[in-house]
Amino acid sequence: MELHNGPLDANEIFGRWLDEDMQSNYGAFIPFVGIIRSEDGIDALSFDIYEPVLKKWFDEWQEKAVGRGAIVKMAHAIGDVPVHTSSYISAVFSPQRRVALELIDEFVEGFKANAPIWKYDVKDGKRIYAEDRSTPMDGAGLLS
Amino acid sequence: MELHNGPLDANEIFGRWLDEDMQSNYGAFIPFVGIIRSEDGIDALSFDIYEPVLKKWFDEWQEKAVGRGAIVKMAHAIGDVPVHTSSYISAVFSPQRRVALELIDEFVEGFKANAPIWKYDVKDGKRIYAEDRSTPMDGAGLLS
Amino acid sequence: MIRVEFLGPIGKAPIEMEASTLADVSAKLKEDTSLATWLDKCAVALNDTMVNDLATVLKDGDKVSILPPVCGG
Amino acid sequence: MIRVEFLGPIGKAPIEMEASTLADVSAKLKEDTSLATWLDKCAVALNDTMVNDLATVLKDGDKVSILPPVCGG
Repeated sequence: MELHNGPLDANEIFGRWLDEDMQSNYGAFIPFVGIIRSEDGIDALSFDIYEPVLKKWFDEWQEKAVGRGAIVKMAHAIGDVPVHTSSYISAVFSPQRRVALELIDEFVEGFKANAPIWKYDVKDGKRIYAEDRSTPMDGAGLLS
Repeated sequence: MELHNGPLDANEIFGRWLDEDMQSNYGAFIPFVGIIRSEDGIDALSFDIYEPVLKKWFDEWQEKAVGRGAIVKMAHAIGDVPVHTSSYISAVFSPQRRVALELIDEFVEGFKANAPIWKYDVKDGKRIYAEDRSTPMDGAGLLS
Repeated sequence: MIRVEFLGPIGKAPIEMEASTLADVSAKLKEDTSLATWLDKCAVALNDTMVNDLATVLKDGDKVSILPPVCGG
Repeated sequence: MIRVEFLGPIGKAPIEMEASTLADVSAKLKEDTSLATWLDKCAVALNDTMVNDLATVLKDGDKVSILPPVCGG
């Protein structure tokens, strides 16, 4: 798992991850590259991350993946990410095609629901919490 | 759709495809990279392709993808591909995460079942049809 | 005359024949013992479009391709 | 004393309090009107591990994190 200030260099990350595990005898490598769309007049999205909980979340996923003979990788941007650049890349290496396709889906959806990352629209220099697109994490409401 | 003699340069293809559509306002880019596993003592896999039917197959998929607001891309190797190198890359660009994840799964599985490509194990310089891993195409048996 | 091509691992040279439908092609290919293990597993394309109907009418110069089981990727 | 941190968009400075369980923390935070719209949507971590039980016992120096709705990617 790696965090970068500002947009991700998708080419560099793809090439490095492939180099790391091209010789590890996996049969399928599936990266998911998230790109900031231009919509609603935004200039960028911006992200806060709580790294200690994210790291634990990721380590649990890595354990799940290894239990299925696979591995996962993840990179995310911190701070502002302009439209048409990349904020998020996750990936799966697996011996089998089916495991790889199922795992990338579960990993990306699990990430959306429970990775401790907060998103803001950047418009006219202002940073506005993307509340309507955000999801309460598992266990939300405990203290209410 | 592109065909290459011998193993694919996954970095070059990933970077080029990303350049082509990074500015097209898609939110998700998912490549599937197929890598030759070392197993059963093979040195390489080898592929025959019937390009005219593959092209039609691909064009029909492109139409389906466009109907869902997405696009697909595909590269495949012809001839020998040594273990731990890449033979096949397909990819989806889509505005939405869900469409991208579902489409890459359908596209890769559809490819496995109906792309006119024949696979051979390369062992001790011999090319042996991978009959037990091959699937009759839709409509097989028409002339029997 | 139409031309029949055998793709991939079948490893058989193309043949030409008179045939007015795919059913005629089927009848002629069934006489060829070297194809006995292939025909029930093979799909068929007519001029590079996949076809599913034995009644398909053929015309002079048509190309019929015989496609054995596939495994790309 | 334990420390309570408010993450992401809540935008509230950390506070310290006496509390022997998470139920105590809940009771104290409910008195803070600036958190009224947040508590029912927020999850909780104790020393960076997610927790789900109000009876969880706290000890001196513990860190309780309040995590609002997320949207990575």
